Amino acid sequence: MNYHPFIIPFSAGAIFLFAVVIYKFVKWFRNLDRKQMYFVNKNIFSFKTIEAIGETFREALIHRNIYKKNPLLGYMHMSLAFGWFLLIAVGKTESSFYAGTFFEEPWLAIFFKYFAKEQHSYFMAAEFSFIMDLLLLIVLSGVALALFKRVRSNFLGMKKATKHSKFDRIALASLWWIFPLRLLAESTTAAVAGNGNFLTGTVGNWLSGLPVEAIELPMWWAYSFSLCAFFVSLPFSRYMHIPTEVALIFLRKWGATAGEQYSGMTDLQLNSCSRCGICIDSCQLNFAADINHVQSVYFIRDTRYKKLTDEVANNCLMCGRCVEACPVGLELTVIRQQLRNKAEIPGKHYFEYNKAEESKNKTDVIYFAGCMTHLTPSIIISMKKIFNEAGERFWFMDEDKGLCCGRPMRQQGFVQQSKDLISKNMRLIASSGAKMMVTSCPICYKSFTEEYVLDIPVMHHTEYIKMLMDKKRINVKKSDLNMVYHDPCELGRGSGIFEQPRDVLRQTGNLRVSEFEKENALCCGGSLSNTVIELDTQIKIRNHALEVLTESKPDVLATACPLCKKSFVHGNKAKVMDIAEIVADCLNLQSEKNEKKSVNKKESIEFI
Amino acid sequence: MTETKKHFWNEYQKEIAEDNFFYERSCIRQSFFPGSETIFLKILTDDLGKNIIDDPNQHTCTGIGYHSDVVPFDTTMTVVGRLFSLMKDSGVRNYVPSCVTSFGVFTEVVETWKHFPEELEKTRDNLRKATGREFDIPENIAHPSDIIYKYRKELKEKMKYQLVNRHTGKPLKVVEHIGCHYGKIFSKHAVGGAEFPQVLAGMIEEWGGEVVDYPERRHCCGFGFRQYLVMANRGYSVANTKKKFESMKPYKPDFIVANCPGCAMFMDRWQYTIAEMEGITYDDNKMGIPVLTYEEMAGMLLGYNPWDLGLQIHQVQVEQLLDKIGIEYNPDDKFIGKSGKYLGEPEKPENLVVDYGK
Amino acid sequence: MIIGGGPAGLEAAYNIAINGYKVTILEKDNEIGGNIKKWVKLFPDFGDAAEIRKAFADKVNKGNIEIQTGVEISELYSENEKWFAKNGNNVIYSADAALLATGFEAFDARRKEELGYGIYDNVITSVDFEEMYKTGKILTAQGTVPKRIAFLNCVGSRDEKVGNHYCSRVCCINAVKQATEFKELVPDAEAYCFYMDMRMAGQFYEELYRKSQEKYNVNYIRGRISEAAATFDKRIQIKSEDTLTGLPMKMTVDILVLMVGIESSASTTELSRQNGINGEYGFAKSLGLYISDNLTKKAGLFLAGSCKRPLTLPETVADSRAASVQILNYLKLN
Amino acid sequence: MKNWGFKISRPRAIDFDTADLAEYSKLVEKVPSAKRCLMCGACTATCSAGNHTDFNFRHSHLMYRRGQFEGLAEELDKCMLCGKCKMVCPRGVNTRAIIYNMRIFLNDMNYKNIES
Repeated sequence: MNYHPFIIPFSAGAIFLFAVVIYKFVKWFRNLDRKQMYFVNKNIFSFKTIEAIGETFREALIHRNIYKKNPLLGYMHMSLAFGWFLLIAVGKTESSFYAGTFFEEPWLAIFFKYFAKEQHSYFMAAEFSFIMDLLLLIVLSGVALALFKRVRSNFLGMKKATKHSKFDRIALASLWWIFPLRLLAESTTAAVAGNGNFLTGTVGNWLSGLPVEAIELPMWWAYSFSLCAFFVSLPFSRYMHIPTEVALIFLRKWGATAGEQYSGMTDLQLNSCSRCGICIDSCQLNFAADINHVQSVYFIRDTRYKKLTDEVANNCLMCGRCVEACPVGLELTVIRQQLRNKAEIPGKHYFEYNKAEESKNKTDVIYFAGCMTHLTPSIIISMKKIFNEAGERFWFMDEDKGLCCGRPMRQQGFVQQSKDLISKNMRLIASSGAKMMVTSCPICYKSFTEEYVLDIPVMHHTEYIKMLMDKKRINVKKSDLNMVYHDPCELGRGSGIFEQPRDVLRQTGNLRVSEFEKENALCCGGSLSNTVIELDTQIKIRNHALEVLTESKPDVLATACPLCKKSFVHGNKAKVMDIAEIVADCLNLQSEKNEKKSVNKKESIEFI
Repeated sequence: MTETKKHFWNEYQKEIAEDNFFYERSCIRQSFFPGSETIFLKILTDDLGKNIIDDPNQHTCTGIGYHSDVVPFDTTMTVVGRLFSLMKDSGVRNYVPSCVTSFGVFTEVVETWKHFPEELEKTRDNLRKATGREFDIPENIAHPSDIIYKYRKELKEKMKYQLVNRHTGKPLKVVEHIGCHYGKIFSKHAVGGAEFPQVLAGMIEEWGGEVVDYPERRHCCGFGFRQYLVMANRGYSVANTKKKFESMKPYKPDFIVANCPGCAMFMDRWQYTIAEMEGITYDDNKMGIPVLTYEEMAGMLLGYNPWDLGLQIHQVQVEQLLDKIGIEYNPDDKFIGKSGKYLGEPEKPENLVVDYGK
Repeated sequence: MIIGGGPAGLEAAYNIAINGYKVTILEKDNEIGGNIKKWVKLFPDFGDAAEIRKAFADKVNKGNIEIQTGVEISELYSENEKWFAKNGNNVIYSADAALLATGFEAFDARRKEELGYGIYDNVITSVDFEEMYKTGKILTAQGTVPKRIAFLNCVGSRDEKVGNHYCSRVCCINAVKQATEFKELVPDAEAYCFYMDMRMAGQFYEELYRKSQEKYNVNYIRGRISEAAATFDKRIQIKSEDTLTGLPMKMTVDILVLMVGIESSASTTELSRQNGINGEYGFAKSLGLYISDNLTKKAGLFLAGSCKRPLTLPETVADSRAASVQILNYLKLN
Repeated sequence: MKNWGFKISRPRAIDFDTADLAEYSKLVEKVPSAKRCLMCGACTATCSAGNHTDFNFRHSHLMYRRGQFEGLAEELDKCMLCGKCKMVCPRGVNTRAIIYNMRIFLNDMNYKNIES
């Protein structure tokens, strides 16, 4: 039997690792909620599983997403992950050929060079030797890059590197040692045995001046110990993401998503974060306001280690930029929402308003301006003008300042209270008999579309205006204004409405492009979700966004959210208009034409 | 006392007649503090040799009814007119109402007549029609406490005791409380004004005691007619008394002296109420702080028998105070009435410690 | 001839003298400087009062300015277009023109008896506060470091009871300044400011007010303290309404500072009365508010500074310069 | 105990000597801009909830500052956190964060009360 005591640390570490990982997986899977379990059961034996395997290869081994964002960073991850995977896979194949059976000692592949010191002739021995050296070199190049990244993070295009926990550092140090030690161990063995390929052989030659017989075994011990250290620290460090991410890919393929409550899916996501820190770079709090201890990576880490503070949980704009940036595709804002849940605060006295809960107005379209829109009355006036022009029979539901849509409560974690508001509003909506609902506030829009159960379509006014224009119910004349459009977070990234507002603007003026567009759009800083930052910080974020958006010196900075409008107006750097206002200004008024016609008629009468 | 303090109350001096008084008794004092008025008359006649008339035909001034909003002002003026007519009959011209509220009513009515002479004529008419009587406005209206204050030095010479703790030799700490209707209606009619009333403080300091100047010194005792008369408001009445006691507590006063029937009575009886309701007393031995009227204080120091002064009728027992000053008394006589018969002993409260001396 | 050696008098003296006229300053105190003498730092920029006083003194240290200190003028009158001022010892000073720059006096807080000034040792005025601040320490009468201090605005101003309907204009900002100074000295203590309105109408006033809240944690309570009384441990119990909660309130403080208002000085009242230019509240009355604010109905008698009405230091100095021009014109034309 | 037919009224006055003013310091640590509040009431005037109820943010905030917590949690229950108040504040006070944190702290206090 190929045995030497130095395999014990490795084997013990590996057994420990498997035990812990299995224990955790079982726990998390058992904690999946009903909806998630439903999807697992439904899709586990479907084609989706095959897809998941493919995605595992693409994402977990090749890291295609990181590649797309940053090729050098992608290569670093790929060389480490895929390189190591191949080292194991090819090594296992080689050792199986060597042993002549697939069921050789499990550690043989790991320490193959030591046990297969003499020249052997098994199938493709020379080729294997070359491939293994090549793979080792690739992995080592990844390690070198990683080391370099630690020292100078911006070399790899990263502005901020993540701060690490204790386990992270142990795991990281052992990970860095594994491959150099493997190289040294294999090279000393190569020097002793006088073999080795282009890498191990060459390094072996360099080492041959040393007492290689004496240092060979210590090297293999060190290699085994570094593996052991890595395996033992892995489940408690960020490297837990290696096994967890695979599980997450499968779950996600099957259709499971994080729900309203903390569940096993949340745990899986928390553990799938590799703490790469890409989210820090994408976060405006970091690059516009120099706050860099609250980003999603820290939020996820603190939640995972159960030391989440209020500040980290609440200091987030919920703009969703990090969600777009995350290479693992974690549902960061949803998880933050789960952790903000304040079910312990009772809501029995909430909103005992004496307002009628039934509408007396029967109508076709409900217009819900939203609380904030009442502070930007020109949006309301414009919408009324547009409704009238389109001849729409509408009911201004919150004309007398209605109930809030419920989303601001929800974002702060008062879910029960939010539901209370929602049910009151739903009753009111249902009683009006409307066939459609239009809102001017993206926050309300997101709430109506996601949290309400309504049997009528809901439109943000940008969509609605686009529809009216498409159906020629309103006519606009194109102005010569140069405009830049700012995507509100909840409307753009939040609800995927990017094109409708742009279409409308193209018909009413000249739409210019700014640096941060669509998925990549910036937050205006006025977000309600953040209860930690104060006005001075908001102003920094706003001013930065304003700087970017007005770079081309547009005549009008167009947006579609009262909150964004207010933020930018206060910045006093450009004329800020809501799309509704722009459209209202550009209307070819039917009523005016009618007036002219009637005037003509009068004249003709007089003529007669 | 700082110079400024002296400076202030000196601005408020009032004229107090020297002799020939018409005494008007209080409606409620004779039952609350049965010895007080008698002792006042005694002090004036026996100790000071003054002429004071105690007319048996006198009656209420309507103060309680007036301040409880059940007697209209016209009625009050007419009733006051009748009292003045009694004085006219007796031939003296200096009016001395025993009760602070009466004092307030008289000063208010006289002040009204001064500004609205037609009201005076109307009142004269009304009284004439109702009783056929005529009246004169008194030359001087003074509260009995003013008179005692005026003669405090003369009285001191006759006093057997001083307001000094005989065990420690230190002055007794005395809380003085002026009835609101004494100085707060017209501060110019109060000795020392409303902020630093001197009438009781002058007696205390002259007689060897030390006045306690505590933050809530000027706060109402809580009597406030409308408040205590209606049960629903009574909690508010006690709350005021409680506030005063909480404020004076750190000074550890030896006793309280008041010149108003309601104040003396409420500060004495509400101590019992607070003790029974909340278990709180404001002294160290759960016996409460004794409350005296100024006549009782003067009579006590002049050497009158405490039981003749009616001190046994108080809720908070006064023996602790008598012992401090060194006043002799016979505990066995405490509940022996004027007729010599044993009157029986009051029921003991649960929380407030009373010691009937047996 | 300038009556009053405060900022108004000194500034005018300099401006008139530099134009070649001989100036006599008659100051009742033994030192010139007027009310600035009592102050350590000035609002709103914490300027050094001593330095500013020195700057004024340097300005009038000129050949043709004669400074008479310790001279209290009891009579001011004109005869044959000449002005005469007589002091208590019947010494007479004469000149072609006279400038009344007799300034203000701080309200005597003892007149608000219920606030306990002069009765309780720990009730002090804003002037006393400055006096104490000169020592570099703010201590209670017992010599302890205060844990809680209260400032009360509008003592002697906007008060019908003392006959002053007007706003003294400087007390609000002075309270902000003193509260800030106090918190700098005793950062752990609580500071409360009681106000009827916060009148922050000067440049940088609002900013200082804001800073006192934000940086120094000074609390502002809208309500007027109506009663102060000493407690057993010689602290001061105050009562007010917390008008913004609609509830009465009481608290015990270690020191109560009364922000005393500006009143016409005795000289202002007396000298303007003699010349028939007595205005409201004992202040001197100018001919007109807009274009003849430094003139009086008597030819050759001029007014400068806070003898007319409560003014801040910069306003006084500006007004004094305006008066100088009027006087120079008068001297030239006559 | 006897039935007196009445109870001693509690004083309506805020007593700064006994009031719990420390809670507000905790709040101010979370929301430093709270110190800047001038009590102008713009927040209350624009309040969506105030349109339907007697909710008065300015008053609630001040009561919290004064350590008067009784009934305050129920009062805050009327707020919908819509954030309009924050938009109109002339002193840049993060009013919404004040409400949010008051709610949390009041709830914590409640728990403490239940435990003790």
